Amino acid sequence: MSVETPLIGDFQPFPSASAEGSLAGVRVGVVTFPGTLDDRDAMRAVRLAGGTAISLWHGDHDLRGVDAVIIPGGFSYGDYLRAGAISRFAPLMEQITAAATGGPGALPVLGICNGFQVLTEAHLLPGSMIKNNSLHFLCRDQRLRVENADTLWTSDYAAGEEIVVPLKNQDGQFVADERTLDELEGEGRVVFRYVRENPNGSRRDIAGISNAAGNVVGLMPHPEHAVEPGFGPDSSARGEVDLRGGTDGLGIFTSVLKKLVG
Amino acid sequence: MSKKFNIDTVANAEATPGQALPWAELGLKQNEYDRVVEILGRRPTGAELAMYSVMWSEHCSYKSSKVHLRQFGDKVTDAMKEHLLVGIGENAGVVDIGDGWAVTFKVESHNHPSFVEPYQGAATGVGGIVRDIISMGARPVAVMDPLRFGAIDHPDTARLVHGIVAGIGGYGNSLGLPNIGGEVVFDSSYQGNPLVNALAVGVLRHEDIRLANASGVGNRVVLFGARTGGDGIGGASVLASESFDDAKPSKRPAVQVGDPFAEKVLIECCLELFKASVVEGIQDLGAAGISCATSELASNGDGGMHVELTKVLLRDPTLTPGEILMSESQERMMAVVTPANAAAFEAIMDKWNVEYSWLGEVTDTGRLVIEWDGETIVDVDPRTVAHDGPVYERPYHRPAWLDGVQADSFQGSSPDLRAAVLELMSSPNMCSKDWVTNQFDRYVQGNTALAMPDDAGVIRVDEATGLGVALSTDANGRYSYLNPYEGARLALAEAYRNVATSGAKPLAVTDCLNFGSPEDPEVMWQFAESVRGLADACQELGVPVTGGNVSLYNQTGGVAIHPTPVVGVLGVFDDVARRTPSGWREDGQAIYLLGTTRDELDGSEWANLRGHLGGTPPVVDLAAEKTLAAVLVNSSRDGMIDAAHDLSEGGLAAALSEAALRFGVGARIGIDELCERDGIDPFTALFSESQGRAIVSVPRSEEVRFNDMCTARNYPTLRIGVVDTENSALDVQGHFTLPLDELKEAHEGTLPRHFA
Amino acid sequence: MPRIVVDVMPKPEILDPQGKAIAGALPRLGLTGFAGVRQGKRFELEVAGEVTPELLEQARSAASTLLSNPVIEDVTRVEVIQEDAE
Amino acid sequence: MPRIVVDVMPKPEILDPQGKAIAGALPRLGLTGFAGVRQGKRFELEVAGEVTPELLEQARSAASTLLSNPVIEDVTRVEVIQEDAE
Ligand SMILES: Nc1ncnc2c1ncn2[C@@H]1O[C@H](COP(=O)(O)OP(=O)(O)O)[C@@H](O)[C@H]1O
Ligand SMILES: [Mg+2]
Repeated sequence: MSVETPLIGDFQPFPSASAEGSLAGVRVGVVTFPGTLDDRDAMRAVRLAGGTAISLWHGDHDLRGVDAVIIPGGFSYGDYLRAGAISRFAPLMEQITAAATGGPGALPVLGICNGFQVLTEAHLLPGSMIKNNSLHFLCRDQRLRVENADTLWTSDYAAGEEIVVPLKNQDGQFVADERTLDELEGEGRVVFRYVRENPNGSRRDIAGISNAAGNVVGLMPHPEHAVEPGFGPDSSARGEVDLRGGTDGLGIFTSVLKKLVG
Repeated sequence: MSKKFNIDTVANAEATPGQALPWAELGLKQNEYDRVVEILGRRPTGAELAMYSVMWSEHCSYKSSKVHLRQFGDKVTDAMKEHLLVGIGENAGVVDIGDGWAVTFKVESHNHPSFVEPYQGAATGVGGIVRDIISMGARPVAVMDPLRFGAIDHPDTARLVHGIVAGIGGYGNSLGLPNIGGEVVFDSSYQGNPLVNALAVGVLRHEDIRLANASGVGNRVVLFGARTGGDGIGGASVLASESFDDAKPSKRPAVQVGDPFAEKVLIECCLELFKASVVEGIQDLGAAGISCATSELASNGDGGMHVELTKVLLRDPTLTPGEILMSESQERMMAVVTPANAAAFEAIMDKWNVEYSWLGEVTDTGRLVIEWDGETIVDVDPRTVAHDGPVYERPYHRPAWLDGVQADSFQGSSPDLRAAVLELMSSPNMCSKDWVTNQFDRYVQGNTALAMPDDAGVIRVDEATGLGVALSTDANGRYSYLNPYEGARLALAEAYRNVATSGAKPLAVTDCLNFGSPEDPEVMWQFAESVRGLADACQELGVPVTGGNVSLYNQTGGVAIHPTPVVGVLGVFDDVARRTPSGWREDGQAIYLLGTTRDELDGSEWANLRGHLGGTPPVVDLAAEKTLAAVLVNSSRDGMIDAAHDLSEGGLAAALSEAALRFGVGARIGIDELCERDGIDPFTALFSESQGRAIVSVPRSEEVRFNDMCTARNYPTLRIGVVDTENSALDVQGHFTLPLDELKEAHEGTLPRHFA
Repeated sequence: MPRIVVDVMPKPEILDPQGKAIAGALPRLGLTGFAGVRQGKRFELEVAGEVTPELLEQARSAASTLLSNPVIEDVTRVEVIQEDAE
Repeated sequence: MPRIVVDVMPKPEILDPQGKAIAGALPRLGLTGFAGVRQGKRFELEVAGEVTPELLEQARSAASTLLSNPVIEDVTRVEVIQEDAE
C-alpha cells in the first residue's frame, strides 16, 4: 500500500522553476515515516527544482522506480530512543540500503536532518548525532561552506561556495571517532561545513558528509527550506538583505536532477 | 475481560437512595448535587456523579463566565457574520477566507498544569488546542504561544521559563507545526501563576468542515489514539476507593505526560479519515475526557448514545468506571462512523498503527446509556450533562482601591534619552525574545511568510494563489489592571493593529481570558468589565469572536494575577507575497509616523521600569484604529510601503529600535517637528504609548501617493526621517546616536544572561 | 575511580512514550517476547577520592533534586560501584 | 513480573553534553564532591512469563541492535531482575 501524506487540499500544481523540461522526467522519492515532518517541503523543493516528486511510504517494500531518494526531516517515531533509531528498521529502508550500496550507478540518497540521522543509524553513513551542546532545540539561519562540489547532490555549487539555509534540530551534534573523521577529511567526504559559528558542537564543524561512493549524502541543515523566494531565510550568502528571500538550498535539488538527466 | 468491581449500577442507585456519595470531594456544591438528583429523579451512580462533577466544573461548564460571555454572541451583527462559517460554541470557530478555503483557530490556557510541571504542562497545552483544530476537519498549520512569567530574577522563574519554553517547542516542533508568534512578559503578578496560553490555526476546504455530533441512529462510536490511563483524575480517586473491590487502586498520576509523536500520527490519521469521508462526526478528548466526548457528541446529534465502557483500551487496568469517564489522558479522539465505513476506518487505523476500540452506537432514545459488563451504570439525558450545568450570576463590584490607583499618575523626570532607550530595549519585556523563539521551528511546512520578530505571523494557505492568513496575539495586564474595560479594548486594538501592520485585513477574533478567582467580587468585576469591553470593541471594529477559553482562579493565596485577556486576531491576505516586514531595508526611503502622540505614560513599559503602576491606560479610539488599518492594508496591497511596524509597548523608542534591528539597517530620525505638532517633549515623543500609531517606510517614488491617501482619509501623518544603510546607527538628530551594534547587544543580551 | 550510580525511572502510572515506541518496534525486529518496555535514565557520578557517607548523601540529594523530576520520575537506586564492573 | 534490565552508557571518548551540563550544575547546588557525571539510559523490558535463556538472548539482541548505537554507546549490562527490588 502506498499512500500520499494526506493533505487537505492536494498539492497545487505550480510552474516548474526549471526551463529544462527534461528534468521533469526525473523521479525523486521522498520517504514518509510516522513522525516525518518535512516531507511535503522536500517534495516541493524537488518540484521547484524541476523534477517530479514521488511519495514513498516507510512500510512499503517497493521504491516505485524512483531515480533518487530523499529521507526528509522530522521526528520519526518521535525521535524516541535515538533520532532515527526505530525508522532504520522500516521495510523501505532495506530497499534503500540495497539500492544505495549497489556499486556504480547506485541510487542517489539524500538524508536531511532526521534523514541524516536515519542514514547513520542504518550504517549508510559513518558517525552519529548527539544532543546539541546547548541541549536546546535550535532554529536559525545557518551559513555553510560546500566543501565538496563533486557529489551527485552538490554539483551545481562551486567548491568552497558558501550558502545560507535554515537549521532546526535538537540532536544535531555530529560525532565520530578520530580515525573516521580523518578518513572523511582525507577522502573529501566532508560535504558541508558550518562557517562563522558552529551551532551545536559538531566535530570539525561538520554539517554534512557522503559515503565513499559519493551517492549517499547526509546533512543536518535544511536546504529544502531555502528554495522558494518569500519562504526562505532572510539572508543569502550572496549578501543581500531580503525578507525570506534566501534560495541557496535549491542547488542541492537541481544538482541531482541534472546529474540524472546528463 | 473486565475487572471485577463492586460497581454502582443504576439499579443499585435506585435501591439505595440513602447511600452517601463523595460529591463534595469531587467539587460539587450542595445545590449542584441536589440539582443532579432532581434531574435524575434519584441519586446518581458513582459513574454519573463522576460525569456531572467534571462536566459541571468551572473549567468545562463556564458556570461563572457564561452570563457574561453571551455578549460575544449578542453583540455580533449580521455584517460581522459575513465570513463566519462556524461560530462560538463548537470546538473552534471557522472563518471563510475566500476561494472555498476556510481557517479555524482558537487559543486556550494551560496555566495551572504548567506551574506544577512546566515542560509537560506546556506541551500538553499545545497538544490539546491542536486536537480542537483537528476535530473541525482542518489540517493544523501553525501555533502561537502567549506566555506570562513572574519577575525575571525571581528564583523560581528560570525553572518555569526553561520548562515551559522547552515544552512548547518539544511538542509543537515534533508535530511539524511552525510557531509563528506569541508573547513573553515578565511581571511579578504572575509569580505563582504563570500563564501558558496556546493558539493553533488550521486550514480546510468549506466542504470539509466537521461538527462534533453523533447523528444517524445505528452509527458506531469509536475511541482511537492513546490508551486511557489515570491521567488528570488525581482528586477523583475518592471514587476509586468507593467502588474498588479486591485490590488497592494503583497510584493516579499527578500530571499528564504528552506524546507528541502519537499526536502527529493522530493528525495524519484524522486527515486521512476526513479525506476518505469515513467519519460522520469527530470530537477531541480534552478536559473531562470520555464524559465530555460522549455527552457532547450525543447532545449535539440525535440525542442518544449507547456505550459499553469495558471496551475502552486501558493503560492502567485498575481504573474504575468513574475514573475512565473522567480520565484526561492525552492524544485520544472519538468518532462516529457508519457501519458501512467501519472497515475503511479500521484500514486507516491499521495503516497508521493507531489503536481503536468500538464503544457503542448512536440511538434515538434521547438518553446516554453507559454499560459496564452488561450492567447500566449511566442513564442520563446527555444535554443535562453537557449543556445544562449550573449558571452563576456571581456578585461583582468595582474595587474601592481603583480610584486611588487611577489618581496616581506617572510623574517621571526626563531621563537621559540615549541611556533610557538602551535601558528600555534591554528590559525583560522589551528585550529580544530570540532566546525563546529560536527554540521553535518556524520553517516547517514551508508556508511561513512572516514570523518572529515581525508584528504578525503569516501563513500561506494556497500555494497557487498565495492566499493566506496573518495572526497576532496581545494583552497588557497592566492596562487591564488600571482599567479592565479599556484594557480588553486595548488588547484587541493592538492585535488588530499588528495584523493590519503586516498587511492583512483583520477578520475574526479568539480570546483567552485569564483572571483570578470569580468568587472574589472585585476579580469578577474585572472579568465582567473585560468581557464587556472586548465585546463592544469587537462590534466597533466589526470582527466577531469565534471562540476562546476562560481561565479563572489564577491566583496565589488571595492575590490575583493582573487581569489578562489575551486576544488573538486573524486577518486574511489575497497574496502573502504582499506582506510587510517590520524592518527597514532600502537606503533613502522616507519614514513616516502615523497617528497622534499624547502624554500617555501611565501603565507604560517606562513607568513599569520605574516601578510605577497607576493612572489610566492610553485612550483607545477604535474608529482611528480602523482608519489606520485601512491605510496600512491598502498601502501594502498597492506597494506604497516597504516596512511597517506598529507602536505599542515602549512607544516610538521601541518601534524605531526594532525596525532598525530587524535587518540591521539604521535611520536618521527627527522628532522636533513631532513634539511641536503634538505639543509634547522629546521624552514623551519617544516613550508614550499612545494608540493608533505605526511607523512605515515609503519608497521615494511612492511618497506623493502615500501622502494623498493619508490626507484623503484624514489620518495624521508626519515624515520623521529616512532610512540610512550607510551609517549603521539609529540617529535621533539633536538628541542621541545609537550604533546598532550597541543597541543589538543591549537588546539581545538579556534573556541569555538570565537563562542560558 | 569509584562511581555512584543513580537510576531514575518514569513513575509506573505515568505514560512513557519512549518505552511505548520501543515496545512497538521490538516485534518488527522479530523480538516478540516482551510485554512492555520502560525507558529511564542512568547517571554515573564519578568520585575523585573515596566515597564517604557524606558524598553518598550528596548523591542522594542530587538524585532527588537535579537528576530526577519527582512529579513524574522515581529514583530507583543510588549505589556505589567500586570498579568498572557492576 | 520479572524484568530484564539493559543499561546503555555513552562511550567514554564521546563528550556527553547532558552529563557535562549536570556536572556544571551540581556545584551550584552546593554538591561539590563529584569529578564528573555521565548520563546514560536504563531500559526495563517486562517479561510476561518466565525468563528463558532464549528470551535473554532476545534482550541481548535488542540491546545491541536497537537500544544502543555502537558508534556512541556501550551496552554495560543485560540482566534479569526478579522482584521490584534490585
Ligand atoms: N513566546 C513566544 N513565542 C513565539 N513568538 C514570540 C513569543 N514571544 C514573542 N514572540 C514574537 O516576538 C516578536 C515581538 O513580540 P512583541 O514585542 O510582543 O510583539 P508586538 O509588540 O508586535 O505584539 C513578535 O513577533 C512575537 O510574535
Ligand atoms: Mg507590534
